[in-house]
Amino acid sequence: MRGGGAADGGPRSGPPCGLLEADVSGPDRIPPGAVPALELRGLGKRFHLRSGGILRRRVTELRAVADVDLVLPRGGILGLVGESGSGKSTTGLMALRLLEPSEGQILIEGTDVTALGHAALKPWRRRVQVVFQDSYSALDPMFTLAQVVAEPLRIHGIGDGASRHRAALDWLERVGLHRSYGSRYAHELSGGQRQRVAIARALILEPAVLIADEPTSALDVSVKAQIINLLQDLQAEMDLSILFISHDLSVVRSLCDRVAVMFSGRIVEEAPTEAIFTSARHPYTRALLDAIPVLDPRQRRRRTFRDRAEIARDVPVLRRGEVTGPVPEGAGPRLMPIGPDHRVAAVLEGEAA
Amino acid sequence: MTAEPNVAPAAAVLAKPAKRQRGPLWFAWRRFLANRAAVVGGSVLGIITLMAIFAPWITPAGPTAQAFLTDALAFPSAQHWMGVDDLGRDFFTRIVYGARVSLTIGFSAALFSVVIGIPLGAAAGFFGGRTDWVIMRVIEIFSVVPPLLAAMLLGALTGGGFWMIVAIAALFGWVQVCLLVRAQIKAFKEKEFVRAAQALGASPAYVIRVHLIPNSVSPIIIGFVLAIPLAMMLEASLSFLGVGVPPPTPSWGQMINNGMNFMYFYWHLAVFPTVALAVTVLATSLFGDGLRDALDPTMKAR
Amino acid sequence: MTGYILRRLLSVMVTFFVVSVIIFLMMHSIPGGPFDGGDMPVPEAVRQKLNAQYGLDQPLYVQYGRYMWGVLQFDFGVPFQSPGETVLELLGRAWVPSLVLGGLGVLIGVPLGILLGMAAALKRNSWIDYLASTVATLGLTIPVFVTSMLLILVFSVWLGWLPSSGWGEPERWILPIAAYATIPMATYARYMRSAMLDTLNKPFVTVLRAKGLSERQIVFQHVMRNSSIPLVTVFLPMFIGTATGSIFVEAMFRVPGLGSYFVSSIRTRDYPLEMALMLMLTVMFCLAYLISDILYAWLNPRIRHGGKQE
Amino acid sequence: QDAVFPGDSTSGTYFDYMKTVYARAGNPEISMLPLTSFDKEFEIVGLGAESWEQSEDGLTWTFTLREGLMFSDGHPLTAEDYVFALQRAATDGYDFAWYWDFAAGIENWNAVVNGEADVSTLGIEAVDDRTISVTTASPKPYLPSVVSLWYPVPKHVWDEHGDDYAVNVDTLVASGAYMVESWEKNDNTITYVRNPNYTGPWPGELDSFEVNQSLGQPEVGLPAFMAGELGLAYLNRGQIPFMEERMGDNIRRNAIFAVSYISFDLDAPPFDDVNVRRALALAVDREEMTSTVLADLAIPGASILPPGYPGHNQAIVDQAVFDPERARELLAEAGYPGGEGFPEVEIWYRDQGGYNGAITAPMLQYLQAEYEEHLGITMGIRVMPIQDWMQALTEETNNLFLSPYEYDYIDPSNFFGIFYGGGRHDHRLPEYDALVEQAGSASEWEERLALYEEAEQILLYDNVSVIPLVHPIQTFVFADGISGEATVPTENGLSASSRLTPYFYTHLTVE
Amino acid sequence: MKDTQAQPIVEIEDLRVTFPQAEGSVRAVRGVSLALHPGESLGVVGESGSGKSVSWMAVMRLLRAPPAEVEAGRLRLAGIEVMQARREELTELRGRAAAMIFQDPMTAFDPVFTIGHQIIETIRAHRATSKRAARAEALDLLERVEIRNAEAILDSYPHQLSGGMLQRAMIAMALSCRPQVLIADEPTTALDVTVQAQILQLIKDLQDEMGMGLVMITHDLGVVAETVDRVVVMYGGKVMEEAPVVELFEDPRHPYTRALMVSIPGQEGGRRRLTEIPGASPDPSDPPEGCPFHPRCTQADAQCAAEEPPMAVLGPGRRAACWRLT
Ligand SMILES: Nc1ncnc2c1ncn2[C@@H]1O[C@H](COP(=O)(O)OP(=O)(O)OP(=O)(O)O)[C@@H](O)[C@H]1O
Ligand SMILES: Nc1ncnc2c1ncn2[C@@H]1O[C@H](COP(=O)(O)OP(=O)(O)OP(=O)(O)O)[C@@H](O)[C@H]1O
Ligand SMILES: [Mg+2]
Ligand SMILES: [Mg+2]
Repeated sequence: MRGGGAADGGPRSGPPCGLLEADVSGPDRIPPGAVPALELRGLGKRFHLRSGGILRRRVTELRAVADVDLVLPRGGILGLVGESGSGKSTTGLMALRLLEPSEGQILIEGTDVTALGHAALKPWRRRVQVVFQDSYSALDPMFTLAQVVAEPLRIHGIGDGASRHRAALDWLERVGLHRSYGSRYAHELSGGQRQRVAIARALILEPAVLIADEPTSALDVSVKAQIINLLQDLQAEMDLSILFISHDLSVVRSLCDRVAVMFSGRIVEEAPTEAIFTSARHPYTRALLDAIPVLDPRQRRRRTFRDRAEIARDVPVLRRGEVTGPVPEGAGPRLMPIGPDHRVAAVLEGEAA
Repeated sequence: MTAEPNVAPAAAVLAKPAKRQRGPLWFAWRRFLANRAAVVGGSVLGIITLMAIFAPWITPAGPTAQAFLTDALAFPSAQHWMGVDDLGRDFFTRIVYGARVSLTIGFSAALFSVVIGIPLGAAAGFFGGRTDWVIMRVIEIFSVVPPLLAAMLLGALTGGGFWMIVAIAALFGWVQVCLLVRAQIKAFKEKEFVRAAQALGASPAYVIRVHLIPNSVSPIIIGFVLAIPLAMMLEASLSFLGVGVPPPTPSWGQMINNGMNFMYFYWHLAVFPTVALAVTVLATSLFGDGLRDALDPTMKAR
Repeated sequence: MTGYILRRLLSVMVTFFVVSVIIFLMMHSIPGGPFDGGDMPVPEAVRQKLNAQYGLDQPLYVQYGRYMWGVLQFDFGVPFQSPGETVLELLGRAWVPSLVLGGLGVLIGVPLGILLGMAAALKRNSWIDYLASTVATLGLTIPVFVTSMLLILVFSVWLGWLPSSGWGEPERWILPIAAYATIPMATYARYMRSAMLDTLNKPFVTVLRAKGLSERQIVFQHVMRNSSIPLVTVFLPMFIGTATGSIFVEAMFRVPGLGSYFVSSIRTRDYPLEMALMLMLTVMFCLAYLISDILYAWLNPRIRHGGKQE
Repeated sequence: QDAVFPGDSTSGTYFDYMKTVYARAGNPEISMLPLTSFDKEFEIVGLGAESWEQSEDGLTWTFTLREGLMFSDGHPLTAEDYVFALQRAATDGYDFAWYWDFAAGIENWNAVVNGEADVSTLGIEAVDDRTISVTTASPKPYLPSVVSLWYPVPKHVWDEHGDDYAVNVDTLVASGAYMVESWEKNDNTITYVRNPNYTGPWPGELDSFEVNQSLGQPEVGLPAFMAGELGLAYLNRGQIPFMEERMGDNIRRNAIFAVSYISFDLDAPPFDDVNVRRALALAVDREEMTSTVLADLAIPGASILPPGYPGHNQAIVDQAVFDPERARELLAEAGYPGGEGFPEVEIWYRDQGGYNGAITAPMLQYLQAEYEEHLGITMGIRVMPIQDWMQALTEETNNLFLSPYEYDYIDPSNFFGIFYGGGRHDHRLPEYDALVEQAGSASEWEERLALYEEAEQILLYDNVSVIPLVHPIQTFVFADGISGEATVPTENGLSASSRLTPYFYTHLTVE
Repeated sequence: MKDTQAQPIVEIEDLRVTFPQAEGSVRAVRGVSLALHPGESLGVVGESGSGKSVSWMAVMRLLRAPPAEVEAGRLRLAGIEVMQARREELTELRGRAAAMIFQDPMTAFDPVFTIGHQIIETIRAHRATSKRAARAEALDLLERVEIRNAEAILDSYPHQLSGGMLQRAMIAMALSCRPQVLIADEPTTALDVTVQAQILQLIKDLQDEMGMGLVMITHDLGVVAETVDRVVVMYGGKVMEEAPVVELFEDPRHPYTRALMVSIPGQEGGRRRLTEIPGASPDPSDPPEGCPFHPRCTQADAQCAAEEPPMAVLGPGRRAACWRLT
C-alpha cells in the first residue's frame, strides 16, 4: 500500500456507526467458496423494436444478450468488458432482476431468483447492489445527497434518521466527497461527483455482491484509484463479490481476478485477468488490447482499424487438441474451454464458421 | 513520472468542524421566502383565513341580522364598507362570514381530491394492468355522472346543506388530480432512480410515496389549486340551481348569484363577492406556484 | 394496437353498463315521477294512466331491461319533455349549437392558454408571469355567468358592437365563445406554466441551446412536446365538458343548446332523455380517455415501448 | 317581424293548452280562441262565445258561438271542437283534468276521469254547430269566467294526426287571432303571424311577432332589450332603479292576482297549536317587508284575495296587524316563552323562476330574521324542485311551507277552493268547507261575499290555517315605439297582466 | 501549436463562476485564463469537480443564471464577447463557432424525439438543406462514429440505445454543426477502447480537414497523450499548470500534476492497490486559503497556506501556479 493517508485512516473497515451489526435479515450467510455469489445461466434478452408510429408499425427483434453463462465466485471480482452496445448493461440489469430476462436463470448464492416476487426478492436485494451507468438519472432530483445515500438503510429499516444521516455523510467522505455535499442536490454536482454518490449508495449496505456498471468512468485518476482501492478493501474484508463492467482496461487489469469479454450480445472470451491480457485468443479481445491508448505522446501514431464485420467473421478455429474440456454441443461459434479456466468462442477445425 | 507524494497533512482538512446540516425542508422554506409573489399570496390567504376565523370580532353585526333594513341596498360607505345587501344586512359582514363557508368548501374539496386522487392515480400509473383498469373505470364513472346531477339527487335524498356540498365537491374534484398523477407517474416510473430504489428492494408503496409523488408535486399542486375555485364554483352553480348552502348562511357563490340580479345598479352586490373569490384563488395560486418552485430543488430563486 | 383498442372498447362496454345502472337507479330514487303534476295534484287515475302508458308502472328491472334493449337498437325512446320527436332527434338538433360554441371556445381558449402559460414560464417571476397568473386566475374564479353578463354589458349594451344573445349568424357566436374560452384558457395557462418549468430544467434543453437551435424552436418543438402530457390529460375531458353545453352560458346567451336539458331532464324526471344524455357522456368520456392514452404513447416513446421492460 | 316579446317557459311539450297546461310549449293561448276572456279592466268578454245564459235551476249553461268562426286552415270552427277538447281531457290524461271538476263542477266529470263512467255521460254537449250546453253538478254562477280557459281543439286535424298535431309546426292549426309561423324547439321560441281566416273579436294589430321564451329572465331580457332586440323586458329588483332613471315613462306594473302564504301541517306539533300559528301571523310586518326587501316586487297581502280582485275584502285586511308583543305572549302561552323549547323548524319552498322566484328567497330570509328577533324561533329555509315540494306538501312530510298561488279564473271561489278540505292542503275545517260550498253555488253576489267573508275569517283568524303574506306584482318596461291599448295603465295604476294573453297581444301596436 | 499568430478563437480571462448556496457559495471556477487558437487542440484534465465542465459551459453561455453567477474579464468566442452577446448572436455562435459534446449522454437527448430527428434538426439549424439531404448526412455521420445499423438507430428513441451509442450519437450531432471549435467533455467514457480509438481518429481527421479547434476534457490521460497538443491541469476551480503535451508527460512541474501522473494505473499485470493522492478534495463552498492544493501537497509550507501562488511562466507555452516553482 503506497498511498495511505486519510483514506486509510478513515472509518474504512467495519460497519459505519454499527448500523449493520444486526445483519440477520438477509439470507443465511454461506461459507465462502461453497457456492458462487452470483451465477448466470444461459441468460438472454430480446427486445422488440417497434418503429413507424402507432398504426403502421414494424417490429424487429433484437437479441441484445444471448447465452450468457457467468460465474462470480464469493469474493471474486469479475470484469465484464466489451464492445459498446454489446449487452453488458443489459446483462447487469437482468442479473439484478430489473429487467426480465427472456431466457435463462439467475442464481444468487445458489438460490434461483429468476422468478421470485417482490417480497421474496427483498432480502436478496439487500445483498446485491448496483451502480448504474447513468449516474445522473439514477439520483432522485428531489433528494439531497445525504438522503440518496441513506436511502438503502431507510428501505431496509436500518437505524434511525439521525444515524442514517451520519452514516451517509461518512460514506460520502469515504468516496472522497466533503460532508457538506450531504445537503446538495444531484443537479449541482459534476459528473464524477455524481458517480461517487452512486457508489456510496451502493456500498452503504455492505452488500455481498456489487454490480458496478462503469462506476469510475467520470473520475479523475486519483479519485479513481481511491475508489478502486476502496472496492479492493471491501472485497478483502468482507468477501464482497463484484461484477465490474468497464471500458477502462487498465482499471480492469488492476482490480479484477477474471475478465469476460462481450461482443454482440455474447461472451466471446473469459479467462483469468492476466490470461486475457497476455494470451487472448479471440480477435475482438485482441483488437481491444491493441486499441488501449498509449500514455506516451511521442508514440502517437495513425492507427488502422479492423472492420467490425471482419472481426465478427474471423472466428477462431481450434484444433481438437487445444480444447481442454468437453466440447459444447451445437454448431457455430460457442464457448470452448482452452487451458486453465480459459474459454473462448470458437469453432472446431473442420466446422464451418 | 516523477516523485511520488508522501503522506500529506490531510488530517487538517478533515478536522475542520462540519457545518450544520440543514434539512431539505429548510432549503425549501428559504426558496419560498425568496419568492415575493408567493409570500404575498400566502399572507393574503392567511389574512383571509384569520378574518374568517375571527369574523365575530371584526364585523358590526351578525351575518344574518337584518339590522339595516331601512338602508337596504345602500352603496359602500364609511359605515358599511361594502354597502348593505337587499335584505338589509351589512355586506362586509356577509363577505367575511362567506369566507368561512367558501374556504371550507374550497379547501376541503381540494384536500379531499388530493387525498383520494394521489393514491389512486399513483396506483393506477404505477401498477398499470388490472389496477389501472379498475381505477380508470371508476374515474370514467365519476367523470360521467355530473356533479350537478349528483348534487340534485343527494339534495333530494338528504335534504341538502353545507356538508352535502362539501361532499359533492370532494367526490368529484379528485378525478382531475388522479389523472394528472397517473400520467406523471407513468412517465416517471421508468426513470433510473426509480429502478435504483427497486434494486434496493424498495416496495412499490415506498417508491410511490418517496420518489414518485414528490416528483409529481407540480401537477399535484396545480390540481390542488385548481380544485379550490372549481369547488367554490360548484357551490355557486348549485346555488343557481337552488341546491346550494341554504340561506341565510352566507357563501360567496350564493352572494354572486344574488348579486347578478343587481348588477346594473347596485353593483356592489356582485362585485365584492366576485373580488373576494378571485383574490382568494389568486392568492392560493401564487402561493401554490411558490410552493411548487420551493419544493423543486432544481429551481433556484432569483 | 388493434387488440389493445378492442380490449379498451370492451371496457367501455363495462363502464357503459355500470353507468347506465347507476344513473337509472339514481333517477328513479329521486322522489316523484314525470307525471306527478306541477302546481296542483294530478288525479290519481290520470297519473296511473300516464304511467302505464309509458311503462313506468313496471318493476324497475323490467323498465331498465326494456330501455337498454331499446338502446342496443339505437332506440332511446321519446323524451317526455318533447313528445313528437325521438331522443335522438332532440340530441341531434340541440347538440349542434353546444358543439359549435363549446368546441370553438375550447379550440380558441386552449392555444391562448398555452401561449399565456408559456409566456409566464419563460419570464418566470416577472410582471408577465404575474399578469398571466392573474388573468388565468380571474378566468377561473369569475363565474362564467358573471363573465357572460360583463361581455354582454360591454359589447352589446354599451358599445353596441355585437348582438347580446341568441343563436344564428356567426356574429352571435363571438360573445358566447369568448365566455366559453375563459375556462380552458385559464386552466391551460396554469398547467402549461408548470409543465414548461419542469421541462425547461431538463439537461437536454441545455444541449438544444448548445446546438444553436433558436429559442423559438426549442420552446415550440421540444419543450412543448415534453410538457404536453398533463395538457393531454385534461384536454379531452374538458372538451367534452364544454362541448356538451353549459347551462349557464347557454342561458345567458340564449343558445338553444344541450346544456339546459341536463337540468331540465332531471327536474322533470325525463328518464329517457336523462339516460340518453348520460350514456352519450359515458361513451364520449371513455373514448376520450382511450384517445388520451394513445396520445400519451405517441407523445412519450418511453410509454409506447413500455420502457426497458419491453 | 314587428317585435320580439319575452315568454317565460323555455321547456314544454305540446303546443296545445288543452293537452297540457303546466308543461305547454310556448304560448298556445295566443293562437287558440277561448270561449271567453278578460280585458285589462277584468271585464269578461265573449271571444269564441257570442253569448251565454244560465238555466233556471242554475245547473245548465248554454253558450252560443259566434258566426263564421274558422280555423286558420279554413275549416269551420264548431261547437264540436270545444266539446271534443274537454272530452279528450277527461279521458286522455291531462294535467289540468282536476280543474274542470274543481272549478266548473261539470256533471260526471270525476267519474269519467276515473274511468267509472262513459264519456257520453259527461255534462257537456254540442247541441248544434254553434251551441254548447254545459251541465254542472251544482250551480256555478261564475262559469263564464271559468270557460276563459276553454280552448277548442281542431278535431279534424286531431283525427288525422292525434295529439302529435300539436308538436309539429306544419299541423298546428290556429283558432285565434294569430297563428304559428315557425317554432324553434330548443327553447320554444315561436313566431306568430296574423291569422288570415280569423273572424272573431280582437283581431291582432301586429303582422308578425316573436315570443322568445329564453328572454323571460330579467338578467337576460334586459341586456337584449337595451341592445334594442326586445320590445318588452321584465325587470328584477336591481334593474328597476336603473331603468326608472332611463325610461321611467315606459315602466309598467301589473297585478298578478296571486298570493304567497305560509301553510302548516295542522296536525303535527308545534303547529297543531293555534296560538303558535297566530304568533307567527302577528310577527309579520308586511308593510316593512314590501317596502324594503320586496320593493316593487310585491304589495302587502293580508287577505287571500288581492286588491282589485272581485271579492277583495278590506275588513279582513284591516284585522291583520303587526304586534310582536302579543305574538310573544301567545308563544309563551303555547309553552315556548321567548322561543325556548321551540323545535327547529324548516320552511320549504319550491324552486321557481319568474315573479315568485324573485320574491320568495328575500321574503323568507326576511321572515327568518324577524321570527328570530321577535319570537326567538329558528326557522331554516329549504328550496326544492316543484315536484318534490308538491309531494311533500300533499304527504305532509314537513310541517311548514311557503306556498304561492295564482288565480285560474276570476272569482273568489278560485282562491277559497284551494283551502277546501282535501284540496291542495289537508285542512279539515267543516265550517269553512260548508261556507265555501254554499258561497260557490249561491246565485246572489252579495250573499256570496258575505259567506266568503265568514269563511276567510275562520281560515285566517279563528283557525289561522294559513298566513297570507304578499301579493306579487310584476314590473316591466316597454320599448319606445310599442304602444296600443295594452300599454296604457288602468285607473289603479296597473296595466294589462301578462296572464291576459289574448287581450295583450291583440291590443299592441308597433311603430 | 498551430497558428499562434492568428486571433485566438476562444479567449478566457479571469473567468469566475459561483453558485450561491444557502450556506456559503460554491466557487466552482476561480479565475481561469486560457486561449485557444484555430486548429489547436487543448486537453483539460484535473480533479473531478475542479470546474472543467463548468468553465466550458460558461464559454458557451450555457449555465443557467440564476443560479450560476458568471464573471469574466474577457470571455470571447470567435471574437465575440459572449457575456454581452444578444440571444440571436448566441444562437448564431453556438453550434457554429463552438459545439459541445456533453459529459452525460444519457440525459442529453430529448426523450420524445428520435435520434435522427435531433441530428437532422441540428444540421438544418445551421445549413439550409433539405430534410432528405440532412438525413443522408446524419446517416453518414453515424456511420463514421462507428454506429452499426445506423439507419435503424436514426429512427430509435434515446432510451432504446446503450450509453455508448448515445455518446456516439452525441458526437455525431456535435460534429454535424461543423464547428470551429469542438468542446468535447469526456466524449469517450462510455466507449470501448476500439471505438474510442476510432472516434479519436475521426476527430483528428476532421481537425485536419476543417482546421477545427478541439478542447478535450477528460480524465483519461491516455486519450490526452494521443490527441492533444497542449494540456491544462485544473484543481479546485483554478488552472494549476499548462504545458505542451509532451513536456507535461515528461516533466510535470506542479506537485498536483505530478501526483496525478503517479495515480495512473500502470500497464503491469496483477491485482494491486493503486496510488491515490492522499487527503480529500476541499469543501467547494469553503476552499482553503492560498494554493487550493496545499492541504494535500507534500511540499506545502506556510506561504502556500497563506497566499495564492501567481501563475508563473516557465517557458514557451508553459505556465504553472506554485510557490515552489518561482
Ligand atoms: N448548479 C450547481 N450548483 C452548485 N454547484 C455546482 C453546480 N454545478 C456545478 N457545481 C459545482 O461546481 C464544481 C465544478 O463542477 P464541474 O462540473 O465543472 O466539474 P468537472 O471538473 O467537470 O468534474 P468532473 O470531472 O467530475 O465532471 C463542482 O464542485 C460542482 O459541485
Ligand atoms: N429498452 C431497449 N429497447 C430496445 N433496445 C435496447 C433497449 N435497451 C438496450 N437496448 C439495446 O440492447 C443492446 C445492448 O445494450 P446495453 O445497454 O446492454 O449495451 P452496453 O454493453 O452496456 O453498451 P455500453 O458500453 O455502450 O453502455 C444495444 O444494442 C441497445 O440498443
Ligand atoms: Mg452500458
Ligand atoms: Mg465534468
